[in-house]
Amino acid sequence: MNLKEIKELMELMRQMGVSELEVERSGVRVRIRSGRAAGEEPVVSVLAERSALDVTAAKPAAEPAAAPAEPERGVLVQSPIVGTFYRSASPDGPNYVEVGDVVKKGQILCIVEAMKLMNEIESESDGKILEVLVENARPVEYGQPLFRIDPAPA
Amino acid sequence: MNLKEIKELMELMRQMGVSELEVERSGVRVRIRSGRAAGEEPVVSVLAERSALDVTAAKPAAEPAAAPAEPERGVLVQSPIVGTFYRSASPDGPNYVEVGDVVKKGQILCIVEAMKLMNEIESESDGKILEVLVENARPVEYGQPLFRIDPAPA
Amino acid sequence: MAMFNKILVANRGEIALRVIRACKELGIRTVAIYSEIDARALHVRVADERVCVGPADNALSYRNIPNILSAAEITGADAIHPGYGFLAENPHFAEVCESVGLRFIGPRAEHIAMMGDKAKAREVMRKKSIPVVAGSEGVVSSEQEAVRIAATLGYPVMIKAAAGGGGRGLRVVNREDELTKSFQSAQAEAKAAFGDDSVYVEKYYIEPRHIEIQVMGDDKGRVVTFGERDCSIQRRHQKLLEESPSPVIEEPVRRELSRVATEAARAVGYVNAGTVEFLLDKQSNFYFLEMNTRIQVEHPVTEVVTGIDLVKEQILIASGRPLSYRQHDIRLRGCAIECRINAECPETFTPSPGTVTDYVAPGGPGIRVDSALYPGCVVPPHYDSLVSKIIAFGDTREEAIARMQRALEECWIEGIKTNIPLHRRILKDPAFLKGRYSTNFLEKFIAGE
Amino acid sequence: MAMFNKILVANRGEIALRVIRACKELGIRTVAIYSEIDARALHVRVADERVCVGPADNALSYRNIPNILSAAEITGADAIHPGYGFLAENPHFAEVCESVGLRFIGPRAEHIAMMGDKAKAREVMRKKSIPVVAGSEGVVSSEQEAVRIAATLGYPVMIKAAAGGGGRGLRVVNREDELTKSFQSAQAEAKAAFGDDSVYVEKYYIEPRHIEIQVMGDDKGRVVTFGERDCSIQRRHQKLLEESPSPVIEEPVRRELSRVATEAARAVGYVNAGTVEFLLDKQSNFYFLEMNTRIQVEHPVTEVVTGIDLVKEQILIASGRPLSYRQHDIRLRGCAIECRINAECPETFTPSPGTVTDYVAPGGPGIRVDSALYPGCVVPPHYDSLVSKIIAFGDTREEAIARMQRALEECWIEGIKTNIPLHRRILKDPAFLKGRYSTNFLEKFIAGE
Repeated sequence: MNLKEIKELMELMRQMGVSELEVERSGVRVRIRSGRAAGEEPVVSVLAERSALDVTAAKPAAEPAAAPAEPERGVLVQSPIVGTFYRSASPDGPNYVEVGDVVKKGQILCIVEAMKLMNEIESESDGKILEVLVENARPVEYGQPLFRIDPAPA
Repeated sequence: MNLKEIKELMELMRQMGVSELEVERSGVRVRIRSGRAAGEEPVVSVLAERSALDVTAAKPAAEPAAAPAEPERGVLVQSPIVGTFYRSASPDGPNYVEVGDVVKKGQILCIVEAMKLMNEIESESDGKILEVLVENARPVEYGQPLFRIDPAPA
Repeated sequence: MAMFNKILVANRGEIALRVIRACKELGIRTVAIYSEIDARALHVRVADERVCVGPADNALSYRNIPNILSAAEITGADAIHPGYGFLAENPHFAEVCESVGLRFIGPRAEHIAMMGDKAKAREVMRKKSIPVVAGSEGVVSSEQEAVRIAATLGYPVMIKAAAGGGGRGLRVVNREDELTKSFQSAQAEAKAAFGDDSVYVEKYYIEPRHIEIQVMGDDKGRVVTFGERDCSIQRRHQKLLEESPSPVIEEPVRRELSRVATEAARAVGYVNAGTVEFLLDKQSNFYFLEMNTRIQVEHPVTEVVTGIDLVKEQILIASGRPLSYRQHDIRLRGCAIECRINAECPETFTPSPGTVTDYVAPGGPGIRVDSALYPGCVVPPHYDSLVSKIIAFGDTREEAIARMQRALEECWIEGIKTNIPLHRRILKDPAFLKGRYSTNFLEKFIAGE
Repeated sequence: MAMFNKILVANRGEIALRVIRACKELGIRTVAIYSEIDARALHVRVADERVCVGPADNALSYRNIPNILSAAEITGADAIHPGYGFLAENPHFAEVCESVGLRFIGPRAEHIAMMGDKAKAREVMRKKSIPVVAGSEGVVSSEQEAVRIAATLGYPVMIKAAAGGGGRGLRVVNREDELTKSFQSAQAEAKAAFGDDSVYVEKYYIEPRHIEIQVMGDDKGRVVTFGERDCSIQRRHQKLLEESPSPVIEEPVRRELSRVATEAARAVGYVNAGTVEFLLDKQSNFYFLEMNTRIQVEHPVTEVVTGIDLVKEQILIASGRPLSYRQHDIRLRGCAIECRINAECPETFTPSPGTVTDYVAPGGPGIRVDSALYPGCVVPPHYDSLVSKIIAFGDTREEAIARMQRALEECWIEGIKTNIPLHRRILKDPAFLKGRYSTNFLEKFIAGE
């Protein structure tokens, strides 16, 4: 739950004439109640989202896998291991896949290098590459989304 | 439960004229209440209501003055000082007032003894005694309600 | 006198909580008093009993003597602990408590009165041959008189506006031949600024440190000191950060300060906790400033390095017990620093009252937290802005500083502004890290010099 | 080896936070690892960097060696602190870390392996003439053999089911003429309960105490001990409350324990932190039980009474520095008690995971809190139920106990059940208050005896 989402919720509440909204998701609970006076700012209390601690912490090596952005469509291919993401078999070689490519189940999408071992990540289904979510040669953590794939391409 | 779904829920509520909705699904809980229902009670945040600490503490000498019971009608006569409440001038004497008595502004209602001094508490208006809120010879704190008075008796 | 059964704590905030904790550890029941706005305050919640004594205005509640004494009466308390501030240094209150049979946990009324009169206190000390901050005794009306006094004090001296403040009407004079000119301009500036040209002359101490000695006396005439605190980090005479031991005091000076403070307390037959404050100059000469007749805000740094609970000792002494310690039992171990966390803007120092929506205290090794905060608590605008004290201790000063930095980073207070960012900056300052700072430090630091 | 730039903390909960705090105080950057369910855990939030290493199941996350090493690799960490539990006593992990150029902050793999084999460890100690808990070396197949072994051990002895647990198949034998009957019934009960009638014979120590000595060795061959901890308050071999010093150990015994523990560590060339555990009988004889090759849960009580930060010392030693202290620098001051706060029902001991809706830590003088709790945090059902440690210290044992009672009263955790009520009861028990307790104490206490 980030600021943008809360803002959108407020917008929605205003449009719909909703006076109170409470959302709880994996430890985050947001309650919004619109003021009775017209034009009054709604009260937002973020009870568990501890932005303060996030401020004191440095930027993570990668976005925490537990809170990926909700995909608009398609399914995510997530990293099954921790390591370094490579789009090609060698620095000079061609990328395994590009956006728009149609892939087959079992086709190699990328490599995640861990402990000097090249782990080939295969597609779990037929589909079409909608998005590549990690830049080449960047570290990835467990569960981090790597690709967005449309499993039923038009 | 994502934004889109919440939006849909709100849409539905508006269409159906539903004023309150609570949904819980696999760790996600959403409560929506529309502002149009009449006679609605505001939801009070209990963030600060620390019943736990109250549990560890012993019973107070008197109910905290800050949270007196809301009177149904009439006005409260509160103790202006800390001390001991007496309904009569002497142990054998008659009570200054009884429930149902009609009193005049300036009439003595009781005594609050503090530092061996007898402080006479007078009525601030004409009225009728609806209730005596403290027992004789009990300690009272600042602001503690002593009497409930109907300032405009029928 | 037997040990107390029930103590009324005539204060609020962290110090009320501190006293209640000491009582709990001694098995003594507690009565909290509170103003209407403090009905949900932590000290009210953790006490065994509680009595509302008035509205938010402290003159009508926390300093309302009749209501506080009545609260003690109706709850059957047999002693009152005043904390610091409010009625703590009111000799009349101490006297009235004793006259109605309530033990006042603090020094005798006569000592509170004596030390409350700063001129009187200095006179008492001077008679005991204790070095006192030097200056004219009152207004200096002529240049001739100023020259004579300055010669006695030794240069440099300060010419200060009697009505003054904020540095206006203040002149530092290094040599006699500068005096006439400075005297006249100080008078003129004082006249312009305050409509009063009265000035006085004081010895000017160059970059002095504020050093204080914790003392404790019992009614058997024994006095023990508990090492020093360095409270030189101040803004407008408000201490902000204190440490014990002082990074600049060597063992011989410590012993001498301890001896003098003991003498000062013993001279008047002082009982219970007190603090003897000194100015320390660059040559490690020290001068009596004043004596505070209460437990101080910064007492925890002393507790941490000595391992002794001063508030419990206050209570024990007030009950008639002799001091639990002799001077040779008092041994300092490691270093402790206290940061006062104030609800205020760290840049402008304007108060920041409000509701604390979120609060997580720092923890782990070497961290003590004395705080009345909890998630959802209210910091009212009516009282002192001090909301929390973080005390860090370590084997060395470096370790204590590293722990404090770490604790300030962990500490999370939402809903009000605090001076934590200022503390974090001070703790990174090279001069502070070397222990090289005087009472001038903070004003210059804030000004960015 | 130069000081580390970045340490990966291969753990979660309060111990991960403890290590991160030590790193921050040393100016070393930190990498937290976490499982998916711990994404919002406090250790993840306070670390400089964080890497998800797997799902909630700890075999796939906190014990997933390839992912943890990869996390160290992608973040550029140069050392790994394992905390306690998970991989802390896995010699393979220690070995692999070193083989890929990561310093393992702990003892050498060979010592982890040696001490992990309890029979081997006892054999090593026996060879060094260190008294070891006595017993048969393996299964005893006949009554004749049992009689012979019992005669060597001296009565009373215990006959224990090899497959046993929970007291079933266990017989205490006071005299030789009881042995045959007890041996047969123990075998029968073992057979009925576990389907296996293997039994073995051990010396029975009457109401022993669990005493352990904290040791630390550096790679220059120096060893220092840090006093003892009394961990006799246990339930099913899970320690619940620990204190230092032990209320029953006199100075000569302390010195002797320290000497023996030093010898044990020196015998094997032990490096980094370790704990030598002993059984202490009523005559103050002690017997080597085992050696733990990690930082212990209860290390804070030692830190508090010695004033030394053991985790920072672990890091310094791992970086190649010599011990910062010599034996004569180690002086105990006051008394410390630790209560382990578990997320569990205080009566049935069933775990109580959930969301902590409200949390206020205790504070004030003499209280240290090592906790990963914050308001809104989740206690997952997948891991150990330890959620917080409260450490109380005081000038005397009585003061430490009073402070712990007061702190447990203050501590407020809502949303999950904890064993705080059990601790509060233990701290009021007359036998506990007198320091008269053994490893049998808690089972009897819970049973209401």
